[in-house]
Amino acid sequence: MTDISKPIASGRMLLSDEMIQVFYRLLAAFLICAALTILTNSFFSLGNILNVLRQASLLFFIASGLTLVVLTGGLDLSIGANVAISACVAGTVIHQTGSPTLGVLTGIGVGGAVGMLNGVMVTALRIPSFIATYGMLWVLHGITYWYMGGETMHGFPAGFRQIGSGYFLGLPIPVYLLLVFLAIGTIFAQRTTWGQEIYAIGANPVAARLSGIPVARRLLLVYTVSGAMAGLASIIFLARLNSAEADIGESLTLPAIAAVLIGGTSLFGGLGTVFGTFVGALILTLVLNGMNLLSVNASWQPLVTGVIVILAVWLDMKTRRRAA
Amino acid sequence: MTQLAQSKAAVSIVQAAPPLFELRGISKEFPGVKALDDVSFSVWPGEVHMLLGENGAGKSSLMKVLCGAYRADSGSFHYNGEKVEITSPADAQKLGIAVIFQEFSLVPYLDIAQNIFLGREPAGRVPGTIDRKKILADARHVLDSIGFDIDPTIRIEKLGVAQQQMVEIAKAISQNARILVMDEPTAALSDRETELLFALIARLKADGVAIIYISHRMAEVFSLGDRITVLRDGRRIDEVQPGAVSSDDLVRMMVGRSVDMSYPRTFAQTPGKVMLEVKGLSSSSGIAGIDLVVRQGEIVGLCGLVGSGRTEVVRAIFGADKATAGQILFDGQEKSGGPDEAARLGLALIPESRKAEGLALIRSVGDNLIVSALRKIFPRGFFDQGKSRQVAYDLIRQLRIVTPSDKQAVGLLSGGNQQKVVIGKWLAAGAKLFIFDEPTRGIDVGAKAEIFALIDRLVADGAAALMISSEQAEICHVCDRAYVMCDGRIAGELARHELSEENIVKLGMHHA
Amino acid sequence: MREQAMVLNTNPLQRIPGVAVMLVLLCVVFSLMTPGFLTVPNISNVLVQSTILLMLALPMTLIIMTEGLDLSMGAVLTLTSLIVAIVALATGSLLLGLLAAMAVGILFGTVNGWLVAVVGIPPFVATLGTLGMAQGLSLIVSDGQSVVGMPAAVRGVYSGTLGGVPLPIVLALGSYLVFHGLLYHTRFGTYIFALGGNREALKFAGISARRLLILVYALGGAMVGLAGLLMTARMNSGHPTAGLGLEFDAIAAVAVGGTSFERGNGWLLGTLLGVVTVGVLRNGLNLLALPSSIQVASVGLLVIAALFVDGLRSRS
Amino acid sequence: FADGETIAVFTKNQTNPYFQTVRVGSDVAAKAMKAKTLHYIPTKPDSIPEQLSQIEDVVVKKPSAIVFIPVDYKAMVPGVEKINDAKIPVVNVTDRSAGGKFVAFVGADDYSLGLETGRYLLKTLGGKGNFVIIEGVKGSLTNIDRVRGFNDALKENPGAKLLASQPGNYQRLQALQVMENLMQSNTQIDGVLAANDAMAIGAIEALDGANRKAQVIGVNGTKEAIDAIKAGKLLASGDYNGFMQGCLGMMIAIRSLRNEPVITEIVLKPTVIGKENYQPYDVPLESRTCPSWDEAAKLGTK
Ligand SMILES: Nc1ncnc2c1ncn2[C@@H]1O[C@H](COP(=O)(O)OP(=O)(O)OP(=O)(O)O)[C@@H](O)[C@H]1O
Ligand SMILES: Nc1ncnc2c1ncn2[C@@H]1O[C@H](COP(=O)(O)OP(=O)(O)OP(=O)(O)O)[C@@H](O)[C@H]1O
Ligand SMILES: [Mg+2]
Ligand SMILES: [Mg+2]
Repeated sequence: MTDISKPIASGRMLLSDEMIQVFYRLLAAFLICAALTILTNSFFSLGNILNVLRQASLLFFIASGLTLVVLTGGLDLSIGANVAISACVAGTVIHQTGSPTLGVLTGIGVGGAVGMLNGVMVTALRIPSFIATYGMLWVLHGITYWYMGGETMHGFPAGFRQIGSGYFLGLPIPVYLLLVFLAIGTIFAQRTTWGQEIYAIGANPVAARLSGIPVARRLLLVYTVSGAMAGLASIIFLARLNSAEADIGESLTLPAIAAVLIGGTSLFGGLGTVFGTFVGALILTLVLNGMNLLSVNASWQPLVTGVIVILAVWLDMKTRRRAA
Repeated sequence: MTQLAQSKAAVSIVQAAPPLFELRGISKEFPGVKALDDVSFSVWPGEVHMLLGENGAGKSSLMKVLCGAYRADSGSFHYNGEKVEITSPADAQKLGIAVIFQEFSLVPYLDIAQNIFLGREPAGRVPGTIDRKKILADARHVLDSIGFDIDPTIRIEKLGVAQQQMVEIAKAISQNARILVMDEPTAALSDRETELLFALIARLKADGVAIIYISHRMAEVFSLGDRITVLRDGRRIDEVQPGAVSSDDLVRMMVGRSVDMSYPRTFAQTPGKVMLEVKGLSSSSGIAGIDLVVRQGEIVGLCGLVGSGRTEVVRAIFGADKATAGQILFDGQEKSGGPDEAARLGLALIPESRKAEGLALIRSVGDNLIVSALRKIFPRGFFDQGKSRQVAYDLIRQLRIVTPSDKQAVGLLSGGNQQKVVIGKWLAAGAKLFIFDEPTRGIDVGAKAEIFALIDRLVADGAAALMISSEQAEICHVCDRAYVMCDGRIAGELARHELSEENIVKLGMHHA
Repeated sequence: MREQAMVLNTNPLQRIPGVAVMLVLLCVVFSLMTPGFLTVPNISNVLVQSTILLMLALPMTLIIMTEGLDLSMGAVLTLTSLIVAIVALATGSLLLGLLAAMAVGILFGTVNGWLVAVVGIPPFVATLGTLGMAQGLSLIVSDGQSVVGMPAAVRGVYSGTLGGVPLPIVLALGSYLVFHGLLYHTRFGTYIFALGGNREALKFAGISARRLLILVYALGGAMVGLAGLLMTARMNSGHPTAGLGLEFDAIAAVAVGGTSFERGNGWLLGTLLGVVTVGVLRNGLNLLALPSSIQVASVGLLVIAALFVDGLRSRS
Repeated sequence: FADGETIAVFTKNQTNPYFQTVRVGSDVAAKAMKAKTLHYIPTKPDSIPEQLSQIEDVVVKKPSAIVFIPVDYKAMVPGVEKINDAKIPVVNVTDRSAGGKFVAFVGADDYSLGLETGRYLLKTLGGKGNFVIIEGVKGSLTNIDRVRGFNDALKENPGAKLLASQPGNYQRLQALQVMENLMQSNTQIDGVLAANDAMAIGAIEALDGANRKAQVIGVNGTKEAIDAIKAGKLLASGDYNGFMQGCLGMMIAIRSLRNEPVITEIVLKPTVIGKENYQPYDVPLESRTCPSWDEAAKLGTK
């Protein structure tokens, strides 16, 4: 047993677990990059790297909000459906008013409102988040299908589309957005009292409540933020694809969850980082990019992704020292 | 020194036969902590061997090694003089070792009978099935044998803490163990159940069962123990006879210095202004018409039997349970919100169950210490790691929390140190009214004295405290006044001069 | 004096589970609104349609009770269904097809269990990974094509009857009874409660939680193999996307049935009711021919409503 | 004759605009003939078990006739047989079912659609250049034939080089990302053959994003494709003509109920919609009209 007058032990303790985790993940991403550089002659080019970053950014926007939800020990299965409905409503607003600003606000607003509804179900109605958001997923799909009536919406103003496909100083605009939100997310989670409270809630909601944290309000905030991020992602999708359709985000929910998990956030809450999620999104994108560059048969893609998810989390377990 | 000579003689008689079970040179290291350091320990049939030590001294760890839950890094086991291996709980069971754990090992959604015989279910006719009739009959038999009258088909989730502890005991007894380990078995029991347990221990002793008993209660140590082993910092300090030492001696061995256990208090001559006033409070959990007052500078006790609703009262005051009627005035202001409002106003609740309600076990000691104080320390909402660690260091030092680092996950601390962390977080938050629900449950004597000294300091500095304790002696020692509860109502109030165990019991009894 | 446990709900109405309320409500509404609903062929219809889901939901209940989850079930069902089709096509033997499918199902289940219990990967992640693997393998073994030309016996499994009762119902009912016996009357079942409720307790009782967990997931795999046979029989062919997403339906049915996602509190009969409720809802809406978008939303609303009712109950 | 029949229309999903055109076509035809339509669409897009359940439920409800697009042409055969057993007349539309008895089949020839649209692209580019194919959902009937048509069109031109053939699963986003990735490994891409319009538009967005130019073709003739052709972004789209398929399927179903003569097979000839002939397609779906029966009869192949 150690002397209590010196609470700090070895220097290793100073490097936080989270940082070590993220380091391992960056290493994994780097290894994939190295492998692809050797295996293909087109991977290692500025164009392709920007390309990967831009694709990763789409996944990251959805996954970053989700990270907060997962940190509280919850899950949001409705994000994909939320992206779809936000995109469709925002698309209509842009078409009707011609104002991209209004459209952006609408998209984020709709997304945030959906997220808040999720939050209400989880906090006020006390429905487990997995079920509440699964229910929400279908309700949103239903509304979107009805609203779109099987049609798609396309052709948005060129200025608006810059958000998704434009460049600034040689870098795609989504990449700037990615950096901004990465910074905001990291600061929010690590450098604000709200962030600390969110970790505390995830680790033990009962104790958090009895410690004076307004748990319901923080959860509401987290679900709303997650929804708003889905709304933001829907705007980027809209601008990138130049069209809105009812199934726009459908295929994104599981990859987003996978990105969060590969990024080292624990499904039981209380452990993880937003930066880890970014690296998770990057790894997933790299794998898909690599398979395209290598012209891997499409049948193998889900299999490879599955293996990667398991390997990444296994690596996480191996390198995590902290235990309950 | 005749006393000592006598006891030495007694020891040599016992040691004529080989011990029933012996541990030699056990060491066990966890990352950053040497929990056990070359500890040897033995028990003879028919004796109660007390295991004493501060929180975190390694008592539970030693018992977990003994029952195969942990594997020792080095050392050996000897049964009836022969060397044996214990690498899993199953090995220990085969040797006839049963354990009553400090943390319950019961399954909430199985009934009492299924829990008692978990892993040892009587086989039914079809392979794999369970003979339901037999398991119920056997369970009734075991429960009867310990004098616990309850229907064995009730699910554990429906039981209170004391009842769960009794089931835990029944489970250990049912194994017909030769060696029975009890890790703080009375911490959750009321007097009635404690008496039942002691009678049971006497019977087992007569049957030649060897009992290893861990407790922080000095009275038990002397009344039950045949021999005492003291651990400190993972090392075996000494083995002594209860007749040969005083409790001060034991405390000195445990803590390494002397501790004043009379809990001296600077009783406030004139209590200050009213800090908390509760009028006619009822809540959905079954309490009704609670009236109580806590003044500045006071420590007010809340006592009663287990299940009398004390926890429910403080939960309702803190806002953890919704009040259905009545009024709570704090500092003259009406309080109606949840725990967050309570914390903001300056109330603090140190809950009954630290693991479930007090701590985020996977988070670090530092994170847990700071969690209630976030708003106070960082009013602008921006969190600063350096500042937060500084606050945490100060608390760790002030409360003498044994931890390798402020980054250690709090779940890895010993029980007593975890309790200190729960108290510490409210110190950091600068609370004005501290509500303690069994603050010393599972806490060693040294820490207990420290905690009482701390509470005394807090109230002397203008705070106030409301304290629940099942140890009536504690209430009598420490409190200015006490309310006694019975069946969800306040049965009466006792002033300082009326405070005695007798009076508390009298008021707390059920009246027809 | 005999000690009592706390008796929480004195109002008997509050003790009726949400799922039962939902089911009765739906049945009443649909019988009033469509004449076709309360007829023998239609009821049989609903039940037959629910069988595959029930066969997934039963083991899913046990898995959820161990604080686990199996997201790979839908994808593995797709794979086992393809295996039934491919083997039956190649050998002409239904039995061989079933055996091969169960073997593959058990293999996947065991891998899931191994990843969860031995490697220690959270179930959500482990089975998300195997989901991808099973989906990939389905595409690879079938080359993305449907497998057709089943021997006649295959079809009979879905359309045949035993003593007038459709064979799928017989199979599903049999499965339910087996699971019920397993969960409530055997050691294995007792230990499942302990796996979720207090794993330490098992350890101290000298029982290997690892073996048990692997067994639970493997049992799930076996059921998925059996369900694969029904699936193939139903389509009279194998198809590389047929079962995708069914795991979520199964999880929803389990949740609607009142099994809690923490601490091993499971209710098998609730799962049965949950599956039937989902089936009745879909069937009734089809009979009413409501717009499809309403149908899409309805299952979501059902799940939310059932859990809300359960939440109301547990709060009082 | 007795009108007011109820016709159940089965389509694959609510998300792909193509099926909306079929639904509108069938609605327009039914309205003209004073019949009622009921639409059955799986809640999970293209779900086989769900469509099977819907068939089972509908058989209980007994509509007068059914217009049927199987979500999978092989897996749905038992469902069709159930309809047959219930003696409900059924017309097969779009994807030709591998089994079961139908009053008629109405569809388009995916192979020649792929071939003709591909040829159109190659002719525009002078029969040479570097090409990529973006495939739809692997194993789906439409995809197999369209891609075969694309490949044959490429093989007819020795100067054409196929760089890659990757799946976009009929999804815009996937096609966009596949295209982005393919542009990295291929510095010169002259033509893109996408198995549907959504993927074609996705590929165009990718090209625009990278400031690169290539001629892109799609299949389906959806509204957004027409707009893109008008804007000069998309070279051409093979007309799958869902509206017409919906019209014809519904007309045949109702006529067979009324014991009027029907045609048992209509396979619409491929039309490639390009800059020169898009105008007739540039009108809202609802205001289009179905052909008269005489016109329809001329389209018949059997
Ligand atoms: N699994 C573990 N991992 C790391 N450290 C541990 C673990 N279990 C116990 N320890 C540490 O070992 C030491 C001894 O703990 P133990 O639980 O044996 O104390 P104890 O004497 O039972 O204390 P208490 O009276 O508070 O119950 C403590 O410092 C504790 O933090
Ligand atoms: N043995 C019991 N028999 C019947 N009801 C009980 C029992 N134990 C608890 N309860 C119920 O729970 C309520 C109080 O539980 P609890 O044990 O937390 O009370 P407490 O007075 O705080 O006791 P303690 O703090 O010693 O645990 C009682 O009002 C009663 O309804
Ligand atoms: Mg201990
Ligand atoms: Mg209590």
